[in-house]
Amino acid sequence: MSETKNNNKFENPHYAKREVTGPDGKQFIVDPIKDYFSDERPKVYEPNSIPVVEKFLNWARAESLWVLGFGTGCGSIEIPPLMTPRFDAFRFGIQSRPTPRQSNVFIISGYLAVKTLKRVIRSYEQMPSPKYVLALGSCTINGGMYFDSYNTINRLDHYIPVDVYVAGCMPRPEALLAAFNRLKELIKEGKGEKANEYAANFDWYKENQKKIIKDWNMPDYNW
Amino acid sequence: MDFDIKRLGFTLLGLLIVLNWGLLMSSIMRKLGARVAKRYGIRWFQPWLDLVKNYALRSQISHGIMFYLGPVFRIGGGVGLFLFMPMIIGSELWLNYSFHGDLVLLMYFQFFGMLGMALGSGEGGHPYSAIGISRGLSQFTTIEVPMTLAIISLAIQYDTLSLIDIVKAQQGGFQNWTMWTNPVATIAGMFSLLGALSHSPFNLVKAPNEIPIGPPTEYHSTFLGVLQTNAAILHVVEAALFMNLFFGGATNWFEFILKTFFIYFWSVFVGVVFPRFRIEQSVAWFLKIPLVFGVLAIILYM
Amino acid sequence: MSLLNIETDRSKYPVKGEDGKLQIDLDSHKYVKLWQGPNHPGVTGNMALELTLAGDEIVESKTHVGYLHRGFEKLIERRLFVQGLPTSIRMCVAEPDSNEYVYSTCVEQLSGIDIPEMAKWIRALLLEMARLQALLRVVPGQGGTFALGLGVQWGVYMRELILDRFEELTGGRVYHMFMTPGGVRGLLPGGFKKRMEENLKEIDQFVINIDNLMYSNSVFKKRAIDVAVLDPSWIDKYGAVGPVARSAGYNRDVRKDYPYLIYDQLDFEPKVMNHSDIYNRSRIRWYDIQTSVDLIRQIMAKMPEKGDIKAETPNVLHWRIPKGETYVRSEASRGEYGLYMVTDGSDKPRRINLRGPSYTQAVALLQDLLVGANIADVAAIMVSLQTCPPEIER
Amino acid sequence: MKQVLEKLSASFEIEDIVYQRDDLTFLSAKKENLINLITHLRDIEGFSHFVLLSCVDWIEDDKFQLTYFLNKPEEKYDLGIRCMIDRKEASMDSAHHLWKQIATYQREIKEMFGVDFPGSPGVDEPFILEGWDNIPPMRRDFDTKQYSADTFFPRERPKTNDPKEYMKEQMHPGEWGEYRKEKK
Repeated sequence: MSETKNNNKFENPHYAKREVTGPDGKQFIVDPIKDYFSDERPKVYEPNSIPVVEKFLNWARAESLWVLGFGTGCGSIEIPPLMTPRFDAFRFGIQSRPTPRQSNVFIISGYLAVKTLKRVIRSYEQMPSPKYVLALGSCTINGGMYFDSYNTINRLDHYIPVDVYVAGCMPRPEALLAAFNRLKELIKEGKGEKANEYAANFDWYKENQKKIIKDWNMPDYNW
Repeated sequence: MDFDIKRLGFTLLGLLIVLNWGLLMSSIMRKLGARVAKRYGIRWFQPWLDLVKNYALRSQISHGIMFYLGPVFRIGGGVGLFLFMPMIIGSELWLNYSFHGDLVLLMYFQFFGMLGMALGSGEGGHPYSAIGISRGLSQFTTIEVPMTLAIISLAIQYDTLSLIDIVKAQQGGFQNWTMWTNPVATIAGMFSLLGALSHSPFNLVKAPNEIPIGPPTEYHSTFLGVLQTNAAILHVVEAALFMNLFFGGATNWFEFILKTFFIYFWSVFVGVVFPRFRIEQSVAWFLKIPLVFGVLAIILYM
Repeated sequence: MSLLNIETDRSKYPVKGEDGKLQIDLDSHKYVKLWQGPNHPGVTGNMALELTLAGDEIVESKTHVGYLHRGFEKLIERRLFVQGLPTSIRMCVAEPDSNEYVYSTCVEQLSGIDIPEMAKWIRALLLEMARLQALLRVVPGQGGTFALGLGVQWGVYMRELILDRFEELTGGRVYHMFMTPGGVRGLLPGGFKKRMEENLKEIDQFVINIDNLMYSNSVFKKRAIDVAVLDPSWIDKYGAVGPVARSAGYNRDVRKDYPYLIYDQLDFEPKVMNHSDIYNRSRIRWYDIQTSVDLIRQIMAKMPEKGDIKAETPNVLHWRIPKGETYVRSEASRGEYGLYMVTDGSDKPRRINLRGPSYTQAVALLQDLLVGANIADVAAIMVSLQTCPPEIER
Repeated sequence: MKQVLEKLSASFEIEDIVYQRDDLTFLSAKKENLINLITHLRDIEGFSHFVLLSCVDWIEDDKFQLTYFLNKPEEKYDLGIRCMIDRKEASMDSAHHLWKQIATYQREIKEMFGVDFPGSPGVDEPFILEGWDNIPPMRRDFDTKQYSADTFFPRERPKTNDPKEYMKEQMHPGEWGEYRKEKK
């Protein structure tokens, strides 16, 4: 049953190729898949060839982390405290952005239901490279409390590459700040290249993703 | 006007100063806002870091040629506004390319960037961009009405359309500022400044909780860097325009920085404690109070 | 098409088809399909709204949930009664203590255990603290949807103070697991009441500040008054509860109607209003903060100093409950929060089913309330109904 | 409330009345009468607030139990109405016209248990799950742990013990008699 679904991708009528009459009376053909998406595969971006420049750029990347404001799980309840007077992550160059196009850090705040994972993959792929992932809570490490649930994934690193894991249920804001500091260290050392890893092992990640997302009705790589 | 390498050099230097001052000003303003919220706030050099970071991102996706040109138009508007704006009065070097009748051009340039952005973000294809830009254009049209009336009132008062002449007429003590000689036009102008700088309650163009985040939704990496650069320049230049029109201009850089800071602070001051209007409320507001002051300013100086 | 003939009355289109559904042809360029969420800062939590717009106005809306589904009810069927507690509390992250209370009480009722007096007081204290911290987030959050971020900053800070007290009492910041089946885990630590009183004083000041910042603000009033008005007849039709029902003139408060724990010994009167728009729905929660603060003071004054905190319970590894079923409700900050538990004589529950207030308010009610609203108000309407997606899908 | 129930039991074939609490009563009704019964309760008896619609899987009896919870706000009284339906090709009359939220409950039960409610709006659309291709997950014969282990790349876990068996082994190693002998 799942195979037939996979074969006929884009069964959504909004995605179908069709002829449309415009407001001016002219007829034209709309092919949303072609118009809206690109099927290109992700690229591996080489770091800058001059080490000093790359070091400087890495420093800037590390000190200006824009977080995607996508609360995927219950860990997102600790994001407002992080951004408010008690913990005030703005001090460390951390800000939240509402659109994936402008963010660099994806906080996976807790368990991921399969339905959310699909959106997470899309959002992750839309983020510009280099991008980083912080996985919050035990449930992203091994399933945690929901290890036997039929709808939550057990290991996040099989679907998207993870830079820093934060253990706990739920991790305190202090733990999150520590994770951010660790992430900064990694980026400054030049180890924040997980986006390239994703591009290099693209097929493996896609295979894992498609194994659990049964109705895959989007292009393989969502620009 | 002959080509003058010295003038060009000083104009570019002025642009650099304005850019850095704009970035510093935005970080100071954000710190002030944070202090009201009992926070420490960002570090003072954060805007530079964000800018470098955005230019340093590796991947970028273009949705087409107009998408690419959108930020170019936007920064064209900002830099154009700067080029024809006299910065420091009394110094030949910091007058940029200001000329007689430049007020008309400046008002055009205010609108220019917005139009370019409309074309560019339209091609981005995101519905939020389209909604944001249609809001932005309709709001800016209504902002222009009181602003134009205030400027025409000044033109009648000083009998000129040259910004330099208007500033020169205000020299010789703060009692000569337009603020005192034409308070009604000043009120109309300062109200429309609130909208032009698009802080709350008039920030419905970007409105993160409604249409995140409006026109720049699809813009990222270098595109966003260009937009940020423009925002830094535009905020200072916009404040400088009002400084020149209503607050006697500046005779040195210190005065320039002080005055632009307080003019910009006015919109932040209002913005911290007011929620955002809906688009029809915002349009209605501009067509009520500031418009009345604008018309009054014309009638008084007819 | 002349300019003068522009159709302005949006109620005339789209038309309803024979099957009762709106006939919306997206290719006609009259309508725009707009998705809000799950990745959208204005949407509360992880859920999505599928909106069809005509201009700025919503003509059709659909709620999509399931992004947070973990299958709790299935998981708890696999766990012992005592193991079910830590699992069940994670059903709603905004206010986990209500989960603890309803779960523990279901287990106690079905096995016929009466908990000691002292445990009841401590439970009531925890429940009120949980209500308070949830309200401190959501009341300024209403301003936050109108870009009044200042109140949110203050509110989350005040919430931190309550979380500190939670931490002192239970050891946990968000998830406490303090009300175990049979009682509670401990007594109040020394000096707790004094520190609590200090925090409550700060919150008193915050309540006044919020009144000045939000409810007296002319722009806030312009945005909130007479927007998304809820007809009183909709309350029963859609199963709305709590502050939403009270703002429409229905005096429904579980603490008053079905006094559980020691609520019959406390003196309070829930606020009722007669016109349910965004402003009043938010305002009623502002009054609820004051009620909760007052109740915490009353509980701390009236509670006994010492006493048993735990009833005699069977060995937790061999805790079997005879066949039976029950329904227990409590008043969360969002309204009636209930749990239905069925047991079959084994050491695991047969079935539990949570009834969260958002289940009705965020799906059926929100869908119909959004029709005719402006897209600028969507976030505000969601917050005014206090939607919490995890309790819809669990 | 007892008189009301007695009156109802004559006309609607109510059985199995359990007075669980002072304000909570459970009763069973036949599948054919159920919609009439709750309509009667809503319109005549004033049970105006619909609390909950739930489903229990009694796999050993081959039945599904649907529980309709009604609340009477004036008298602060709750009524839980059980209704047993067959587990094979389970189907029930829809009650979505009575309260708006029932359509949501029915949609969820259709998805989670596979009980069909013909005529309920949107009942066939997926509600929570997306692309689900197994038996409805809330049924008792669906093994969630096995499914999770097969699907989601479980991490190697340290060895864990069943608490009951482990404690028995620790406290009473071997048979009880041997343990006592050792003590002597």
